[in-house]
Amino acid sequence: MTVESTAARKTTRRSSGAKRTASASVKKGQGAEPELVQLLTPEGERVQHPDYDIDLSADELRGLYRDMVLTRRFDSEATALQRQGELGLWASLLGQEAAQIGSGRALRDDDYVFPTYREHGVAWCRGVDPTNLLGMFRGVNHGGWDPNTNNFHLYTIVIGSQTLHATGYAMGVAKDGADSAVIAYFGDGASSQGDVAESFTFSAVYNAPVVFFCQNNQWAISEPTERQTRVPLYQRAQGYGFPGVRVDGNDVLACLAVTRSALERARRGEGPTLVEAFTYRMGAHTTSDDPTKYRADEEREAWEAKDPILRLKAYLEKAGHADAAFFEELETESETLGKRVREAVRAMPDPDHMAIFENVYADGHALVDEERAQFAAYQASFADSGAEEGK
Amino acid sequence: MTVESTAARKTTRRSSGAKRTASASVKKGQGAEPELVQLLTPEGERVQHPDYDIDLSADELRGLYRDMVLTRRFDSEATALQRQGELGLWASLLGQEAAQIGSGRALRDDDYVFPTYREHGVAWCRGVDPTNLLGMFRGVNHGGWDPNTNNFHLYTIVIGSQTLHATGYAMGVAKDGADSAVIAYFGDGASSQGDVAESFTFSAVYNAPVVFFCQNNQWAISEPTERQTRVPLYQRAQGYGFPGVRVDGNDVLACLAVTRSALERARRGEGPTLVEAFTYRMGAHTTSDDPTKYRADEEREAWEAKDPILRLKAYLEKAGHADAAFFEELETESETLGKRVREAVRAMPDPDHMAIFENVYADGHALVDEERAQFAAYQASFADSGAEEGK
Amino acid sequence: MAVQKLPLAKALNESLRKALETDPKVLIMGEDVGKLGGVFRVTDGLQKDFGEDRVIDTPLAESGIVGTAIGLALRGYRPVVEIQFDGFVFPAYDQIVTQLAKMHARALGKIKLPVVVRIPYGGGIGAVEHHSESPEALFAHVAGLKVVSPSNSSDAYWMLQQAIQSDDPVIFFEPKRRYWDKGEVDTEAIPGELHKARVTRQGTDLTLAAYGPMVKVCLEAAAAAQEEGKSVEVLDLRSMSPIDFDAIQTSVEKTRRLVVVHEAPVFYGSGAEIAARITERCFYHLEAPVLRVGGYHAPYPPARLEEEYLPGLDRVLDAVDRSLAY
Amino acid sequence: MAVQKLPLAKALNESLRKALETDPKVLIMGEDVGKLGGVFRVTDGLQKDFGEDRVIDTPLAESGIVGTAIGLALRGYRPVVEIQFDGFVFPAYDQIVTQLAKMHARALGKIKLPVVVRIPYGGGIGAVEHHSESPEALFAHVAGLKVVSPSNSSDAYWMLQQAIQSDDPVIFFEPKRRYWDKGEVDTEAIPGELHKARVTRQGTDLTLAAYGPMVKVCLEAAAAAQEEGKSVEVLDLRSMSPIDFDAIQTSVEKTRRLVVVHEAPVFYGSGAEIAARITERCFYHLEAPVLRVGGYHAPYPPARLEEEYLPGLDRVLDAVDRSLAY
Ligand SMILES: Cc1ncc(C[n+]2csc(CCOP(=O)(O)OP(=O)(O)O)c2C)c(N)n1
Ligand SMILES: Cc1ncc(C[n+]2csc(CCOP(=O)(O)OP(=O)(O)O)c2C)c(N)n1
Ligand SMILES: [Mg+2]
Ligand SMILES: [Mg+2]
Repeated sequence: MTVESTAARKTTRRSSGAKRTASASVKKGQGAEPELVQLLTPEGERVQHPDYDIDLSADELRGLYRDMVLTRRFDSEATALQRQGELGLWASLLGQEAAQIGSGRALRDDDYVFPTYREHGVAWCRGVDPTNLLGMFRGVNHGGWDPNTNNFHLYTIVIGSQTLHATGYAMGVAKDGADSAVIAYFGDGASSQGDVAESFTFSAVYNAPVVFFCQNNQWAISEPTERQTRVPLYQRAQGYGFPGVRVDGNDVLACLAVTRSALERARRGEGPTLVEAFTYRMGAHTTSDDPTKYRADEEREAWEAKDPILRLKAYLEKAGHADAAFFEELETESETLGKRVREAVRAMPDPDHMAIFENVYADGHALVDEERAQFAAYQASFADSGAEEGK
Repeated sequence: MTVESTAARKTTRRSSGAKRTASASVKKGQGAEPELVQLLTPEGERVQHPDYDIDLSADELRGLYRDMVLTRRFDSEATALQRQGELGLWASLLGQEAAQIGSGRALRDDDYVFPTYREHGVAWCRGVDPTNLLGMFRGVNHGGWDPNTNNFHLYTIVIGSQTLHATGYAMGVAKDGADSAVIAYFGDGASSQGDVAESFTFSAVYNAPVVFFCQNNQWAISEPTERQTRVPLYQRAQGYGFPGVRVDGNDVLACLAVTRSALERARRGEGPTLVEAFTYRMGAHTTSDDPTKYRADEEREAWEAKDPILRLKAYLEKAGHADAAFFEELETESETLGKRVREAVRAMPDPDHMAIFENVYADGHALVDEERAQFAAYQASFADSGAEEGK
Repeated sequence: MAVQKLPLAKALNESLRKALETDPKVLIMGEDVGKLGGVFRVTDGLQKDFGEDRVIDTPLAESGIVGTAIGLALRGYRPVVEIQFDGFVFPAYDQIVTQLAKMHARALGKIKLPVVVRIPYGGGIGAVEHHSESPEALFAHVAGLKVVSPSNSSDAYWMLQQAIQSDDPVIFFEPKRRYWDKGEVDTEAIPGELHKARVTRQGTDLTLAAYGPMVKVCLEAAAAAQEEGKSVEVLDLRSMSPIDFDAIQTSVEKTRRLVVVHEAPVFYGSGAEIAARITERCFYHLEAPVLRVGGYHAPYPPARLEEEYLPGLDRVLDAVDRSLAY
Repeated sequence: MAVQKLPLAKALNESLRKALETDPKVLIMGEDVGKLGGVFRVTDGLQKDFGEDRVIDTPLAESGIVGTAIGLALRGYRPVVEIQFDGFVFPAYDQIVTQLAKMHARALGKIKLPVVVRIPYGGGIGAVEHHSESPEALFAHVAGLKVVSPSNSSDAYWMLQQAIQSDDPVIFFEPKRRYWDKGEVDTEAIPGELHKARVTRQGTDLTLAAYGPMVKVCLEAAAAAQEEGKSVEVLDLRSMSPIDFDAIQTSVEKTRRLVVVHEAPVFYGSGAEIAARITERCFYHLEAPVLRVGGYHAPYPPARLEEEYLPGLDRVLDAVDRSLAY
C-alpha cells in the first residue's frame, strides 16, 4: 500500500462535522494529484522518478543514515531527560528524520533556515550543537544559539510566524543580489494560519528565493490534517502562483532531491516553492501530550513499517553500501552523543536572576534600568537581613 | 480585445520589484485558466457558455438594467454630496454595477450578505434604503441599518474581516439545517489578508454554504492587482479544495448566472465557491483619492468601452426588450431618486452627544455609566454658566 | 449533589457542561477541544457527550476561530471559544478589537455578540515562551469588551455561567496555575454579580487588591502579615473591565492603604488604572501612595527565572511594609 | 538651507529622504507608499527617487508587512514600515507583540530588530471608523517596544531620524491631524534625546503633560489659563515608552499639580501609568490627585461626535480648574 492511498482512506474515515453531505464536488481533473515523489520504497527499494533524481555516493548515503540515527538518538535522549526532570518539555521529531535530514542536507552553508520548534534534525545538519537546542526546553533561555553562526534561526513557537520572517529574509537576499536561498519549516496545522498564506502572497509577488517546507506529520496535537484542509496541502501553492510538490517525507533521498531542486529554483530567481513532506509524527506532540486520547495505535503501527531509518538501512545493506562495522561504530557514536548531551544538560547552569533585565532592548530603556536597580536592591536586602526564612 | 488579454498584458507591463528575472515558471498546464465566463459581449451581443446559462424574461432584463442605472445614479449623487460637504467621504462603485447587481439579484431573501464598504448596488438589491448607507459617510453613525431586516450586514472597513464572519454565519446556517446561503464580498486587495485565507480554510473544512465574491476591480487604492498576486485570483480556491471561477464582472448576466450557480451549490451542501468578478474601478478609490497620481487615463478609457450599463442597454435595444418610453421613465425615476437622497441626507440630523455612551455594551458597564453621568454634568455646566463663550 | 469539591479546571468543565445542556445555542470551539478535551482538559468529555456539532475542533488559526465565532453569534449562537494559551491570542487580536468589541456599537445596538473567549493565562507552571503571559490590560483598555478572571473553583463555575449568559463579549482569563487547586462549588447557590469584587479577607490596616492567580498569594501574604500583627484586607477584584472601584474605595476608606498585585507587567498594567482612579477618589484618605506589585518591563522570562519575575509572597509583603512605612 | 518652515508631514518626508540617502539599508514599506506617496503623502516622491527596490508597495496585509520587515531586518536591512491608519495595525499586532518585541531578548541579544513602524494616529479629521484611534497604550505595555510621538515638525524630523537609527523596534505614532501644521525644522541642529520630555511652556501653578496632537491643545489651554492668572507649565512627553518620569517629577515638584492629557481612552491609558508613578514619586508634593483628560470608554465615535469625544480646550481647562480647586 502506498502512503498516498493510506491518506485517502484516512480522509474518508475521519471527515465529519458538516451536517450536510459533502459531495465530492472539487473538480479532481483540474489539478489532478501527481504521484508522491518517492525514490526509496518503504522496503528499501530504489525507484526512479522522472522529475527528481539523485546520484549519491556510498559515503553520502551513509552520511544521511548517520545523520538520521544520531538525530533520533539525540531526540530519544531528550525525551528521557524530560522524564528525568532535566527538561520541562520536549517536542520529539520521531518519525520525521528523513524529512529533516533530507531537506537539511540539501542546503548550502549560505542558505538560511527558519525552523519551527521541532527541527532538531535540521539543526543537526546546520551544525548547531544539540545541547543548545535544549536550553529553551529546560527553561534556561528562549533560544540559546546565535542564529547567524549557522544561519539557523531560533525556534519559533507562535505557529506560522516564521514563514513571514523567512519571506522577508529572502526578499533581502534578492535585494543583495546573492544567490542564497531560504527555507521555512512549518507543519500541517500551521498551514491554516493567516501568516502562512500571507507569506505565500509576499513571496510570490516579490519572487523571493524561499522554499516552504511543510512537514505534514498528519497531526496538529490532537487534530488530524482533515481539520486543516480537504485537499492535499501541496496544492495550496498553485493558487498563489508557484509550484507545490508532495514528497514521501519518510524517504530521505526523495526529500533531499526535491528540496535541492526547489532551492535551485530559488537560486535561479524563479521564486518560491512549496514542498509538502508527507510523513508521520510517531510520538506524542510533546512530552505533555497523551496521544492515546485521540488516535489509534494501529495508525502508528502502520507507519512504523515505513520508518525512514529502517528504510535506508535496508537499502544500504541490500546495495552493500554499509557493513556491520559501520553500524556498530554508529551505535557507539550514538551512545557517546547521548552521554555527552546528558552530561551537558545536567551541567547547564540556571541563568542569573539579573538576566530578566538583560537584552530587553538593544539601546537601553530607562524603566528597565530603574527596575533592574530596584530588583538588585531588593535581592540585596535578603542577603543583608537574612530574611530568607520568611520565604 | 477580450478582458482577459488586457489583463495579461497589464501583468507583463507592470510586474517589477524583484531584482531577479522571474521566469514563467508556474506550470500553466496544471490548472489551465478556463475562459472568462461571459454571456454578453462589450458590444451587447448575447453569447452562450457551456457551463452557465440563464433564461431571463424581458421584464427581468429591464429590471437588471433599472437596478444598475439607479445604483449608478445614487452613487453619483453621493459623490456630488461629498463635494458639497454633506458627506465626509464616499466610496464610489462606478463601473462595478454589473458585478453587484448580478450577484445581488442571484440572492434569495433568506440568504445573508457580508459586504465591504462599496456594495451599494448589493444593498440596493437587498432593499436597504440608500439613505441609510450614507450615515457612516456623513459621520453620523458607523452603520445605520439593522443587518437583520434585509439580511445585509453592516459595511466592514477593516479589509477582509467580514469573510470570516460570513464563514461563521454559514457554519451556523448549516448547523440549523437551513438551505440558505451566505455571500461574502471582498476586493482584489483584500485577497492578500490572512483573514481571507483563513475563511477559505474554515469554509472548506466545515463545508460551509458560503460564496466568496471577489470584485477584482484591479486596484487596491494605488496598487494594481500584481501587487497582490501573480496568477488570477479565482485560482486561489482550488488549493483550498473548492472551485473558483472567473466571470466578466461587467456582464450582469454572467455575474447573475455564475453567482446563482455558486449559491445553489452552497444550498446543496457542496460547500464554498470563489467567484472572481473581473471588473474595473472606473473612479477614484474614494473621494479622498487622486488616481492621476498612479494610473494612466487610457486604462480607464479602455474600460469605458466595456461599461456594464451601456452593454446591457445595447442588448436591450437590439433585442427589442425595451423601448424609448422605458428609458425615459427610468431617467425620471433616477432624478427622483437623486432628489430623494439629496434631501434625505441634508435632513439627516447630527446624533445626540450622549450617543457616545450608547450601545457600548448590551448589558451595561459601570465605567460607561460613570463617564456618561460625568459628561452630562459637564455639558450641563455650560448651559448653567453660559461658559460657552470660553469655547 | 449541589456542593462538590472540585479543581478549578473541573469546575470550568462542569460549567461548560451545564451551559451546553441548558442552551442549545451554546457552542464550544477551539484547537484540540474535542477528543483531547483541551490541553488542560477543561473541555474533557464534552465532545463525546454533545457531539462534533457543538464541541468543535477548529483549524489552527486564532483569527479564524474568533472571526467565525462572530459569524456564528450573528446567526444566533453563543460560542465559547478557547485560546490554547495566553500568548496565542494575538493572531485573533484584530478580530477581537476591531470586530468583536465594536460591532454592537457599530450596529447601534441592533446586533449582539454573546461570545466568550476563554484564555488560560499567567505563569508559574514552568512552561516555554508564550505560555505564561498575562495580557489582560491589552483587552481591558478596549471598550466593548468585558474582562474577568476567577480565582477559585466556585467563581470559575459561576463566572463562566454568567459570562456565557452575558450578551456582551467577555474575555475570560483562567488562572492556569490554579487549575488543579480544589475548592467547593455549590451549583445551586445564588452567585454574586459578575463584575463585583469580593472581600476575601477582612482587615483594617491595608488593602491588597488582586485577581486570578494572585488572590491566593495575597491571602497567604495577609496571613503572614497577621502573624506580625498587621491586619490586611484582601479584595478579589474578579473583573478587570469594568473594575469595581466602589468596592476598592470602600475598603481603602477604611484601611487607607492600597497595594495592587498582578502578574502582568506593572507598566501600563491594571494596577496603574486602579492607582490613578483610587487616588483620585480617596485623595484625602490615603496615607501612602497606592503601590503596585507585578511583572517587570521585560518579556516573560524562561521558566528557571519565573519565580523571580512573578510577584510572590515576599514581594507582596515587602510592598505591604513599604506602604505601612509611610 | 538648514532651517525651513515645513508642515509636519513634509518634515517626516524630508526625514525619510535623509535616511534613504544616508543609509543604503533603509527601506520604506507599506500600502500605497510608492507612486501614490502614501495616503497622507508622507512618502511622496521617494519611490521615484530611490526606486521600487527601496520604497516598496506591499500586498494588502499588515501582518505580512511587519513579518517580512522582521525578516529583512534579520538580513541587515532597516525597514521603516507604514501602517495606513491606526485602526489597521491590529492584523500586525501578533507579529509586533510576539515577534518584533521579543526577538532580541529571545536571541539573548544576538540579533537586533531595527524596525520602525509608523502609524498615523488620533482623530479630529472627520474620518470614518478605524481612522481616528489612539492605541499607543497597547504597545507601550509591551516590553521590547519603544513608543514615541512627535508633536511638531522639528520633532517629527528628528525623532524619526533617531527612531530609524535606533537598534530597537520603535512604534512611531504620527499625529495625523497635525500633518498640515507648519513649524521650523533645523536640519543641522543637535536634537534632544529621543526619549526625553521637553518643557514647552514654563509655569508654576500646575503641569499639563501631553504628547502628539494634544500638546497644541495644552499650549492653548495654558495660554487661556494665563489670562485668568494661572501659570501652567506644559510638558511634551514625546515618548510613551519609556516615559521620562524624571522630567515630570521635576515639574510636579515645582507646580505640585499634574493633569495628563491624551486622546486615547482614559481607562488603562498612559495617563494611568503616569498618575500612578508620579503619585508614588511625588506623594508629599502633590496638592491634588493627578487628573486625566482623555477619551471615554467607548469606541471612537462617528465624526460628527468627535469634538465631544476628544479632549479639547474646555475639557483641559475644566481639569485645570478642578485640580487647582484642591
Ligand atoms: C498561534 C499558536 N496557536 C496555538 C499554538 C499551540 N500549538 C503548539 S503546536 C500546535 C500544533 C502544531 O501543529 P503542526 O503545525 O502540524 O506542527 P507539529 O506540531 O505537528 O510539528 C499548537 C496548536 C501555538 N504554538 N501557536
Ligand atoms: C486592514 C486594513 N488595512 C488597510 C486599509 C486601508 N484601505 C482601505 S480600502 C484599501 C484598498 C482595498 O482594496 P480592495 O480590497 O481591492 O477593494 P476596493 O477598494 O478596490 O474595492 C485599503 C488599503 C483598511 N481599510 N483595512
Ligand atoms: Mg503536524
Ligand atoms: Mg480593488
